[in-house]
Amino acid sequence: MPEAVYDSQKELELVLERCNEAVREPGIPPGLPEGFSGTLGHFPVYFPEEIAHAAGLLPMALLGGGNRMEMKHADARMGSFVCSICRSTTEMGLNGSLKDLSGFVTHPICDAAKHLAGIWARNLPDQVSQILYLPQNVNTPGAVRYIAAEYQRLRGVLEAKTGRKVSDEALRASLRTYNRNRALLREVYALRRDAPWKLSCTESYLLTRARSRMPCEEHNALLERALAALAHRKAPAQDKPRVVFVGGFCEQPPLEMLEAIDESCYVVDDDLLIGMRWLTADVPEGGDPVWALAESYVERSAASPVQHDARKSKEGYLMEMLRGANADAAILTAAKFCEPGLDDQLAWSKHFDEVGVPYLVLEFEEKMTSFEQMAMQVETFAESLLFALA
Amino acid sequence: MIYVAGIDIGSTYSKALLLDESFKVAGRAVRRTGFKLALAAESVFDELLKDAGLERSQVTYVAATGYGRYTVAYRHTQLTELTAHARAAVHLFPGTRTILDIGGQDIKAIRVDAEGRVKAFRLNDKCAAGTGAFLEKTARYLGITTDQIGEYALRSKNPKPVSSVCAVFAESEVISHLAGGVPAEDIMMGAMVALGGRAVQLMRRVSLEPAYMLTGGMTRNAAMIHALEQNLKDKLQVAPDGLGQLNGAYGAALLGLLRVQKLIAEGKPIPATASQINLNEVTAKRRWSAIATKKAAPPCATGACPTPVRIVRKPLEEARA
Amino acid sequence: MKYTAGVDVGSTQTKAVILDGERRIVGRALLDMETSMQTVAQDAFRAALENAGIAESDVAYVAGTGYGRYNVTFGKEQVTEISCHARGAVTLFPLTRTVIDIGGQDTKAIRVGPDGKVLNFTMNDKCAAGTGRFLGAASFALEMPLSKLGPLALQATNPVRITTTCTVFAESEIISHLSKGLLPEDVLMGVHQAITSRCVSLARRVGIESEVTFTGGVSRNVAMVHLIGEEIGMRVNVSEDAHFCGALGAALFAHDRVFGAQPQAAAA
Amino acid sequence: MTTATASRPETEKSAFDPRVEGQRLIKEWYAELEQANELGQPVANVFVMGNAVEILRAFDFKLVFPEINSLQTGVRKSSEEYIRLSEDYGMSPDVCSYVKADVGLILKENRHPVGRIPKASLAIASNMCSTFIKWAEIWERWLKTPTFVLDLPGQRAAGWQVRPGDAQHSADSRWVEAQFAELIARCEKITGKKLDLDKLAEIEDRVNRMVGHWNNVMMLNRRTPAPYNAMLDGLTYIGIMNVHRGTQEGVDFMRRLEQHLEAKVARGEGRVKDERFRLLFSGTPCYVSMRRLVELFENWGGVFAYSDYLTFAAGGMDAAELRYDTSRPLESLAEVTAIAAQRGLSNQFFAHERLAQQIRDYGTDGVVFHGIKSCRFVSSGMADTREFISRLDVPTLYIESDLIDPRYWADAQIKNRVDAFFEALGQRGSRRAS
Ligand SMILES: Nc1ncnc2c1ncn2[C@@H]1O[C@H](COP(=O)(O)OP(=O)(O)O)[C@@H](O)[C@H]1O
Ligand SMILES: Nc1ncnc2c1ncn2[C@@H]1O[C@H](COP(=O)(O)OP(=O)(O)O)[C@@H](O)[C@H]1O
Ligand code: SF4
Ligand code: SF4
Ligand code: SF4
Repeated sequence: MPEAVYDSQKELELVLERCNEAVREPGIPPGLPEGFSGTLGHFPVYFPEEIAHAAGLLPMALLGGGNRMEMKHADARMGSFVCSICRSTTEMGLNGSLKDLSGFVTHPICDAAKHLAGIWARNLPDQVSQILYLPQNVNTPGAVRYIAAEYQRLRGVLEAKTGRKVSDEALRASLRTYNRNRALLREVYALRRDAPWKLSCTESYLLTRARSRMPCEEHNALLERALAALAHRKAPAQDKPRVVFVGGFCEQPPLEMLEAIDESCYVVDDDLLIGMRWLTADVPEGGDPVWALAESYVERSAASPVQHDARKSKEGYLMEMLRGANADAAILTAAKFCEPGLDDQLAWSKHFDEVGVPYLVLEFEEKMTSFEQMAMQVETFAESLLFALA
Repeated sequence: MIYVAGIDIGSTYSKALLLDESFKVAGRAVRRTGFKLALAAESVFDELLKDAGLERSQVTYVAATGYGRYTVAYRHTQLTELTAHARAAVHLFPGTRTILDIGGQDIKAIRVDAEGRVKAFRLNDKCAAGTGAFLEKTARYLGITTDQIGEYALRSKNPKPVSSVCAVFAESEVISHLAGGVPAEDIMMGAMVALGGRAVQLMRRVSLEPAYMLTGGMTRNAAMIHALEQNLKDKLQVAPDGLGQLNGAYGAALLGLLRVQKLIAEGKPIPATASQINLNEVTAKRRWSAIATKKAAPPCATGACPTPVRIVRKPLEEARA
Repeated sequence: MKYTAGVDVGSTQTKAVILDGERRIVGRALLDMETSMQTVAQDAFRAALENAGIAESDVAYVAGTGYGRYNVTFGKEQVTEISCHARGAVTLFPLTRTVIDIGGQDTKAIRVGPDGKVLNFTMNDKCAAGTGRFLGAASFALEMPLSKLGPLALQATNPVRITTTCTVFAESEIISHLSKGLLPEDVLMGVHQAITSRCVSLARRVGIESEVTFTGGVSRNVAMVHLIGEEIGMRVNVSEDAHFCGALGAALFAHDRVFGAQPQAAAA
Repeated sequence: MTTATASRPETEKSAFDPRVEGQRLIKEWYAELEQANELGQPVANVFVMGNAVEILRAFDFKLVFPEINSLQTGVRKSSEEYIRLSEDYGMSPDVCSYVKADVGLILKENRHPVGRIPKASLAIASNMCSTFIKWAEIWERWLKTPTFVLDLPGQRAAGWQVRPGDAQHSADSRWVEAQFAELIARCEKITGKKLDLDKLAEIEDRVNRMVGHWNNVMMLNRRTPAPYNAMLDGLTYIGIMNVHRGTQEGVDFMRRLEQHLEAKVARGEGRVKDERFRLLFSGTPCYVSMRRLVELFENWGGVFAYSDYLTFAAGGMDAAELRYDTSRPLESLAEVTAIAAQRGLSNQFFAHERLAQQIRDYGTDGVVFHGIKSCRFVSSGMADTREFISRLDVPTLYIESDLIDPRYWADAQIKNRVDAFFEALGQRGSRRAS
């Protein structure tokens, strides 16, 4: 039997199509994958998916309703000054598209998100609705112990929900699966840094986001296929500035916005879906798995405007991102009404003024539908970086 | 002789300007954009050629800018109005560091460096409360035309602040001021002071480095310049010869001319126009955002809205009790 | 002296209603807004008197309502339009539980109890998006009278999605759609849908209960009546006096003053 | 109904005016602050919710409450100037206006309408409001103020309220205690003093007494007519509860306040002449237009008998069971802090139940929700809570403005809503009247 010719371009398209299909519908994916007895929704930024995974609950990152969803109920339940992701998540709770979740977990990244859990509990009393108190003070000794206890509690809650014990063995297996995922995602980002013309920010975003709608095992397989195909991708390098994108840590910028940026710039690093890449190195697979997860949270984790950590100043980690990715400039975004995002956006821009890094400030909303003005701004920014005018 | 045109298709006005190889302005044209952008682009070019007394074939290079830059079929290149405004501003007044551009639908504040490169910029958000439309609406209510706004407001002795954040509500504020006997010019000036405040705030966001320059259609409004200068407590440069509104077109032409000189110096040919290389066709590139998935209408969980039933359309008579 | 009157000084139009001793409407007047609210209130009142064929001295009590209610200087009392629209709607349709009032500059949703008392209400704030003014912009852009907008919109087959929510920019968005060759009815339907979704989302804030009565100037627009009904999934009551509903409510309150409170009247 | 006792001497009444006395105390406190830097006293920035004031007082820190500074710019009608300064600097219009007023203050080199605000050598930010942390980060980055983030876990889930002494409470207390240990070490380093446990116990004892009086003061407003306006007068009281928590002046004030109000109740004297409606105010007031707001309600005979603001603005330090065990000052401090964080509106799991209880306790005819544009801590669950309260057939009013940003106060619109609300209440008739 003659072997089918391997068409890398086609293969990549297939993978991306699968990802796009998985993420375009904000509700629960149809049909539970084998081995899972329910779906556990979690709100950004970080959630220890391994625990849900080991408990046989499909972890599903709730990343907002996008710009195609019609808001019918949420506007009545939220003041007019709350960010879009909180509104659209409430909307999905009220319109029934998340009614089959087994549970909904937030963590105290900001007041709006914190209150979301209570709103959820009031309106959907059948679901496990919880706040996982990941600490804002990870610097005091004892933080690991405290987080480990919170994780244990979560483990107990999920066990009670599914009626199934979560063994250490099962947890370790989940750690292994997710460690593989972390490694693959690191490869994706390395490629973005080394050869951004091969993989656009939009594509990389879709690849990453797909994990929010499928078991980690399936996602690993997709990433492997994508990386293999990307190695063969032929794309010429264009004359575009190298930029870093920040501000997409919680509310998701619309795909159209990322595409508009890809048009004019190479995005060589970003904080999009940072929660899905929160742990920056492998979680030790030996020893107590819960402790290992908790310790990784404190010792080997990314940074975002919603986590206070005395070791990671907001300017500091952004400068590191820039250096690490060898970027010329940065696009500093924030979601409208996002207090943490807006505060840090200002801090970043002031720092860049001081050190002389060019930057572009953009404000977005997941529900925005018109991108002309934004595209114009990005174009101008790229022009200002490229035109070394006489 | 080399001629380079800059075409600025704005949301309200289309502007065109022609430069010859010695950087002298050889022609200009301004017209309302209307809603057929491509048509406006054609007409404004024709008017420009007429003004300069030239044929199309004599124009070597065209740089398009503005909101409708991609609709200019005969362009050789396009750039955004921010880049264009910045370049022209520094060309006209080398000391300029902060530019304020007030157009029909948005305000832009731009910080530039000594080479005329954009260093930072801010746009107002898409609310009419801070744009030229705000003034036009107020004026429309007071029964004066856009052209008269400036001289009219200059008569004001005691501007009456308009505090509404919404252009529509501002209108009813205007009504109640009028009802309260406030002279129309004071209201008009009050609206300008309000707009000026928002504009200067935007400039502060790019850090308000002097010297300042105003560009765009608002340069034709002397009262507005006055209001802005009062707020800034400093002078606001305006391009001479009524070129203020044409500043974007000027910048585009300037950048185009520099480009042509470079191409000639390097012995390279002038590239084809957009319509020649068919750039206006949507490129075959895949846009993941455009790929829609089927939209399932989820059932309502609150019970507050029963599954929508399509009601039979009833004429008003029947709908009555 | 058996007549009472209500004058509703709105942001765009002023309405006046005269009631006789049996609480029947005997006179109506509708005037466009002028620069002086006091004169327009006077004029509307006079026009309604004329319409009823009675003299000013026949009117025992005048109540003012609406955005400019304090300009009804000849009135003895001012009541907010929220209470008035609720009162008027319940009088027109006694089973009313939810009132949606869309006027020129504001949109309100009011929930009333079985006894006609106001239980809850919301209204738009600080932004005129989703009000009658949005339709005004459409009428300006299409150069078409307000009364024609609704019927035309109902002929749409392929409604356009209007993305601007700003009332001021609506005009240019409408124009740009038309310039792309889209059909006026499709664009108009998009405009109506945009308003509907904003209004209904406002109404959901108070909770929508059957029956729903639609009042205010925009209720004269058949497409809006249709769309709101469709969006909330129930039939919407509309009276031919819906535009006068606020003035009617005020007149009813005035009537209470003169002839004693009805069961649903204010205790105040 | 209580019969008025006319036996009280007139002097007693004029001797204590809570407003005058409260203002005096606040003024003195600001005056002390003004000198703190010159005198070389240690100064700490703290927030009203979750602040470990007892520890700081034991180290003789002078306390700056940036929230109160911002609030005061509002009360003194100069907030707009400060807010504008910070917006000119680049702050977004969409963030908390307290933060913006404070950034304005930094830009004005600490010149505040009430005097100069000293530079702090330590800042404590709890996670009770997430904005506290972002706010403290500004000082950290800009003024190089060392910051201590105190992480106080709140309620985890609906239907499961952590109670004193249960396993979760002990676990949380241990975590809080670990953080206190680090905080104490930091304070010792800054001040060069060791923590004096006896002094801490004394301070705690005074807090206990204040809380006791405070509870009684709140109880007194359950009487009809209500002796004070929970929002307008309550603001003064809560100010003292915060600024003077654990001082002798604080204890005295609260004691005298209780007596004063008791006397008022005994005389049958209410805050308004003719109390027609008793209301509950949910949220924080708009300080720039506070009097106007109260006037809009009191003109209709509406008095605020209670405000949930009185609970959360003191960090949840209200309920009778929250008392320090002064024989174990440190452990007890951690325990009370942990449980107070759970009560102080730290999340929405029980907000609606609590409100429903308060409606019953205070016999209110309706609830006024004040959504605050800049404060998502107070406002983001409010509309949903309102939905639930409405289902209990309690009339509600929802208005939106801001804490101190006058640009969001739309007088005509708010008046319209308030009038309509009372018209509706009038139609229903007051609970008491019927
Ligand atoms: N003669 C005039 N007098 C006063 N204002 C004018 C005049 N002409 C134009 N304007 C103002 O300029 C605005 C249009 O400016 P312009 O920069 O041409 O806009 P755009 O580039 O967005 O089309 C109008 O909204 C109007 O407010
Ligand atoms: N004949 C009509 N057909 C359709 N719509 C109308 C008609 N007349 C008025 N309207 C709409 O009603 C609005 C005015 O409503 P009204 O209730 O009088 O408002 P207000 O009380 O704020 O003045 C106008 O903005 C317009 O959109
Ligand atoms: S987008 Fe910002 S404000 Fe909204 S939930 Fe996320 S962190 Fe909170
Ligand atoms: S506030 Fe007024 S001007 Fe601004 S978006 Fe709304 S309608 Fe438009
Ligand atoms: S968000 Fe609210 S609670 Fe938090 S600091 Fe601001 S005003 Fe205070």
